[in-house]
Amino acid sequence: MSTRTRTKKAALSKEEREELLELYRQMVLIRHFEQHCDRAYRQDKIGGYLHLYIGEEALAVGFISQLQPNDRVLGHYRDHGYVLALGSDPRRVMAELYGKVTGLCRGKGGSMHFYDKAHNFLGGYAIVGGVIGIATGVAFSQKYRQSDGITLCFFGDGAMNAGLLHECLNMAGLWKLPIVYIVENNKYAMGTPVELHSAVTNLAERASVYGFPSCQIDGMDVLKVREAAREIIHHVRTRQEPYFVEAITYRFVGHGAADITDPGSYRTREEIEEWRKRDPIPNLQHYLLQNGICTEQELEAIDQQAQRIVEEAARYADESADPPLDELWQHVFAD
Amino acid sequence: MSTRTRTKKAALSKEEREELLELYRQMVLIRHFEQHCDRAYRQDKIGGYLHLYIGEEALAVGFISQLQPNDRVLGHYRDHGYVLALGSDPRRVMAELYGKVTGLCRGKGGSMHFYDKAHNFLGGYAIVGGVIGIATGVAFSQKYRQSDGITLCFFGDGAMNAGLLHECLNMAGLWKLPIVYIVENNKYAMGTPVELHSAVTNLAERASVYGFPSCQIDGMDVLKVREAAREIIHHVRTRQEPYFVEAITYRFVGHGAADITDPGSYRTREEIEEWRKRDPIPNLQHYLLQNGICTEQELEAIDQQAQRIVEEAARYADESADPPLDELWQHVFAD
Amino acid sequence: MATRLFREAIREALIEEMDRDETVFLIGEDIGRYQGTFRVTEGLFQKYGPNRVWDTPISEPGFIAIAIGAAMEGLRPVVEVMTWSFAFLAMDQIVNHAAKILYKSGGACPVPLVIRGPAGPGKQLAAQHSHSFELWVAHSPGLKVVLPSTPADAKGLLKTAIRDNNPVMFIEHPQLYLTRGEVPDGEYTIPFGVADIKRVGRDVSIITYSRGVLLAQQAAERLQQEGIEVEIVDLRTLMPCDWETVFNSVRKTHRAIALHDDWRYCGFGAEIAAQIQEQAFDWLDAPVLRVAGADVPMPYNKYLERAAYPQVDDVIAAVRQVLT
Amino acid sequence: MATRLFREAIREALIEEMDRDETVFLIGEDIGRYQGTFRVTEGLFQKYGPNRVWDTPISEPGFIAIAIGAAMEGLRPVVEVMTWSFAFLAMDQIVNHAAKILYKSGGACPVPLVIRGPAGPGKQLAAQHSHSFELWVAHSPGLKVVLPSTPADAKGLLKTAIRDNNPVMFIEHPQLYLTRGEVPDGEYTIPFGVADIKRVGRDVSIITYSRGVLLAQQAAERLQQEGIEVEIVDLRTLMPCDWETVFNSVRKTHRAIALHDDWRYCGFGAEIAAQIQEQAFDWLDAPVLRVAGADVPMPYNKYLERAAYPQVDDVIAAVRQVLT
Ligand SMILES: Cc1ncc(C[n+]2csc(CCOP(=O)(O)OP(=O)(O)O)c2C)c(N)n1
Ligand SMILES: Cc1ncc(C[n+]2csc(CCOP(=O)(O)OP(=O)(O)O)c2C)c(N)n1
Ligand SMILES: [Mg+2]
Ligand SMILES: [Mg+2]
Repeated sequence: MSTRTRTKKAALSKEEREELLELYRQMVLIRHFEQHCDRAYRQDKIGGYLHLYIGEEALAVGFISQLQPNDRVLGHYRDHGYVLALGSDPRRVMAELYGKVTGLCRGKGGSMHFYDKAHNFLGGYAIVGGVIGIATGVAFSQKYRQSDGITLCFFGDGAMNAGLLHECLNMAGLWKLPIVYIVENNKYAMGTPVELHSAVTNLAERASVYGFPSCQIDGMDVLKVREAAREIIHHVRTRQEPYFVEAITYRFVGHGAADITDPGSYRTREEIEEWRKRDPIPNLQHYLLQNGICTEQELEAIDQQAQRIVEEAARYADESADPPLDELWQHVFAD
Repeated sequence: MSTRTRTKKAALSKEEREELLELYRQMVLIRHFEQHCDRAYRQDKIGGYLHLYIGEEALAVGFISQLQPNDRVLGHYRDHGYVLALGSDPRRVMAELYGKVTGLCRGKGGSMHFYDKAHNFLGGYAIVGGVIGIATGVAFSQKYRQSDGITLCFFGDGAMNAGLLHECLNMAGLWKLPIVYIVENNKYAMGTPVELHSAVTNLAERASVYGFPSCQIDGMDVLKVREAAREIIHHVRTRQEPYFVEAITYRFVGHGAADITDPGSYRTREEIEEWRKRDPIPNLQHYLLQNGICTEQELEAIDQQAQRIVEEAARYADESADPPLDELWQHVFAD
Repeated sequence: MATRLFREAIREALIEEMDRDETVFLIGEDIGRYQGTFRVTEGLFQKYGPNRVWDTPISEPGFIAIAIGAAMEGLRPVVEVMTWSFAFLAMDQIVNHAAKILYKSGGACPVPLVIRGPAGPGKQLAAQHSHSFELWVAHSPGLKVVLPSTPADAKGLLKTAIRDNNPVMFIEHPQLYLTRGEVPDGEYTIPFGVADIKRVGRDVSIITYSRGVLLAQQAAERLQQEGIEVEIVDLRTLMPCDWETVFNSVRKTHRAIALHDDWRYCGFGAEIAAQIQEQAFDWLDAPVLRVAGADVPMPYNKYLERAAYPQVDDVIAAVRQVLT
Repeated sequence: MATRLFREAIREALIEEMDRDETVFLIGEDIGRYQGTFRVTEGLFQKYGPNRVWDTPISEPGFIAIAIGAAMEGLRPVVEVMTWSFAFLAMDQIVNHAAKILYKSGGACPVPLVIRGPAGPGKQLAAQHSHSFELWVAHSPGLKVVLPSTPADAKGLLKTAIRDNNPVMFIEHPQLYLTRGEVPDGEYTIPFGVADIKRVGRDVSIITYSRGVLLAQQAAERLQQEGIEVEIVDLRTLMPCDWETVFNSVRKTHRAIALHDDWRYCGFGAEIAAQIQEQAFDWLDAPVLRVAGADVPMPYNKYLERAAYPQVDDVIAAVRQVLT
């Protein structure tokens, strides 16, 4: 594993140590949160489509760890990891999934449509590619206002083939918008492998013809993601130009919780097992221990705390009320 | 001028000579045809939007000279040159512009919407980018049927920013469709110069990330266009893969016949004059004479014949009838 | 007669037409190797191979445009949209290209194209995935519009759609895929523009299609116990539409209800009401009522969702109202 | 009061709102350096510079999506579409994003966006450039829909649109740009959802908007000579729509005609007819008639084009019919 090679014992400052533990805390929280969602879906507490982030945690956590208050994040429908990494209240996130009025969107959005403005999350979008346009507009507003903020836009490899991507990369390059496009290349768009949906499978290369930099990174190693994110976000903020990142990652679970054909129909159990060896969580765990940054007990404590937070979130969601029926007619128009 | 350098007197066969004169014949015919359209527009004999091909003749003529019976051509709304080069009856073309029932489309399509199946023209499309999708489908059918045909798809630099282009280049590359995408880069999309609409102004480069070859050619020199077309079309036909061509060209007239702001509003008279020095017609004329391929008299005769054809076409269009009113309700649905 | 699931009947139609005509092919997202999200195309990739069943990238405008071009060359593409909500991306291809090419070519270029897939609410898919789609395409001359309510109709109408020389929008309801019904044995087709009286009654005409037919039947059974006889007119195709059968039904019952899941405002129920009052004004004893979706984006919460589109009680209430 | 061309009135509204609010900006194709295809934005690039007036590539889905994102951040984009026929390319952005974001965010994210531009026939632009567009957007909860008929209305309604916190579809008729009318001096706005009785009459109500109002006025003048008094209800906004004024007019005249350029089948006239017969059934002496566009793609030939959408004689004929 890549991180195994990093063995020089760095004398870490308190802050640095805390940052590392926070990365771990967030990834573990997301993992437990998603595992609970999977169970809740089978108990019909969660409906609709449910897309889990299991295996891809390092991406949201690594990138979002480098943001500042004026920055914004938008993503596609596989969006639980983004809001949790941004610090949304897990109880309100779970309540949204349960369709409760206490949810992030009062139970009207559901898994594919999170919003949490207070935490700079401007939406998960259920239409493949849709987020790319909106996020480019958010970055446009940052430029328009000459704010120091930048925008992170997360989407999947399947969205590489949406015409909207091409239109927006061109305008972002033309107008030098402060945005980082992050394609989570988890090798599949639903049941279709990248080789069958993309004429050129190097997605960073596909995005290299719009007049701004693009690169490929290892999305399974949160430390590498964080390092790359630090440089890239700094570049975008200071140079005021877009950046395209292809993050190589993998989802350990089916496309959606409803998909019972996976593994088998389009990928093998063996392939999944191979990738599980690169699971970002044990990966970081090993690094922290090997470098004496923390103890087994501390990690154990973090894990248990995450479980408690998720249980508490589930209880909160269970006990929350459904939106009153007259909510049906509210929020069609703003005053 | 590029062609001036070609001075070696090639001993031409009858066929070769005839081919060269035919290129000249077609370009001159298109030029006279378009000049008449411009006048007819001011006389209200032609309505709607009228986009002339003056200055770009070498492109349609050079490429189409290399086609075979199973090949197909589609283009955007600036489509007069394509059908004339394909051998459509100029009388029916003019009649369509006059909105007459004897027109290519019974007067229902007009300048932006030519069709002439008998001559392998599957349509001009008024929506920028629209032709790219339809043409890719036509090439798809050629592959589906394992015909030996290929498709030429002509569009403008403005269409480079249509998402549809990106989607179709990807599928064409993925499925190895026999199509040549030809962007007529005449430096402007209506009043917008390429530098203001394309983050990367080398359009061939923009199209280079879809797994098939792309190149730039001089679109003002019909001999160079013909040479390039011969190689490219042979490549596409034999290798069964797409090809992207950026042809550098220029329109000597306004975007549309209705545009009275040009020159002045977005380009200078001087710029137009500079480009007129590269006018493909005198350019070929000079080559033919300098190489003793034909005489002034022959060229003069060709010119007069072209004028006669256009006058005859205009007369035919004038004398043709408008479609009967009940045509309004015909062709909404096919039987 | 054998019974079939709605989605099996669709699959049968695809198989029969692909067998009889080499030019018929399927194209869409995850319809081949993955067998289709709603399993409609299960087994067809294995049966017909990659030249007849095309898995596409997520490029709706692109692959629908490709289907149009292929159709102009005489192929008969059957496009699957995973849901019609994604067809908004291809609206320019559908409305401004497929629907216009025959006309603007002066009749020279027919476009024998079928686009099929699910549209409608009921699975908590929320605002961006739950659209009904019939109105968008019915309001576009040059397109035919089909919304079957039973497996037998689905099969017979789809076979007609594939043989039709025009762009046909074939809209399936996700709540119908697992409904079962009798399907005639052997070869048959059902013509467009012929409504089907799914139930004969004297008191009120419910003019509807797709899921609305099942809803109307449930309502009719409950109302029958009170001696109210509901007539159910299943339009089956909205373009062409069999207005004569509608008018005749209303001339008999003197009362009409238009029923659909789609939004009420400017929905197809408005056209039904407008036509009935135009053509059967003097036979009407009461205004034509509309039972339709609430004019709101679809909410995720399941109770709000249920409240957002017609349920049996809504139909029953409307019948009582139109009778008083 | 000064008189203004329709397009000048629109320009005045843009200038006044850009002056009073830094967050208002214009974005579209060739609207800046090139001054706009219909010259509506003439001089504005010179006046406000490149950060307030954005020339875009030909990427309707892209720049409309960008406007939506900018609006979510509190800017007030005014998008120009060269014609609404090109908005089909951005249907997903308009219907499935702009219209849905407020609702699916539970009220958290308003989208204060205006999309404006010409829509309609009359310039021989043929099938792909001549669409009316109101129905597509009126059938989409979350969008407001405005179609002014006079310079004064255009200015007052556009100012309201720019200050509105929702996506507003502002649809201009190309045949109106060079019409002239009086425009009040100084600051004013016109509220949405308030119809304007453009002419008072007792015999028949013509319910219309946009170019239809001019057509109705010409018809009304000719009919007056025969003593027929036409009332003209200019809806001005279709969502929200001032139905009370419509019903009151019909309760007075007992006869109604719905008039628009858009296709008849499933056009807004169907909603007008449906609502009137629902709410004013007992006041109606005759069915509500529809005078609307022929259900065909727009032909290029000028005589066919004229025959494809309503002319004064069609309106007069309908009035006579509804009166007999
Ligand atoms: C325009 C559109 N087409 C199809 C779909 C259905 N769909 C939802 S997710 C998905 C696959 C997307 O894969 P990818 O972009 O790689 O993201 P991942 O799920 O792998 O994270 C598809 C086809 C959609 N939501 N939107
Ligand atoms: C989707 C769309 N948007 C806008 C237009 C209006 N329009 C017609 S031609 C044109 C410029 C196209 O320029 P280019 O593609 O370079 O072709 P050229 O006219 O230079 O040959 C524009 C913006 C259109 N027809 N379609
Ligand atoms: Mg993926
Ligand atoms: Mg150009």
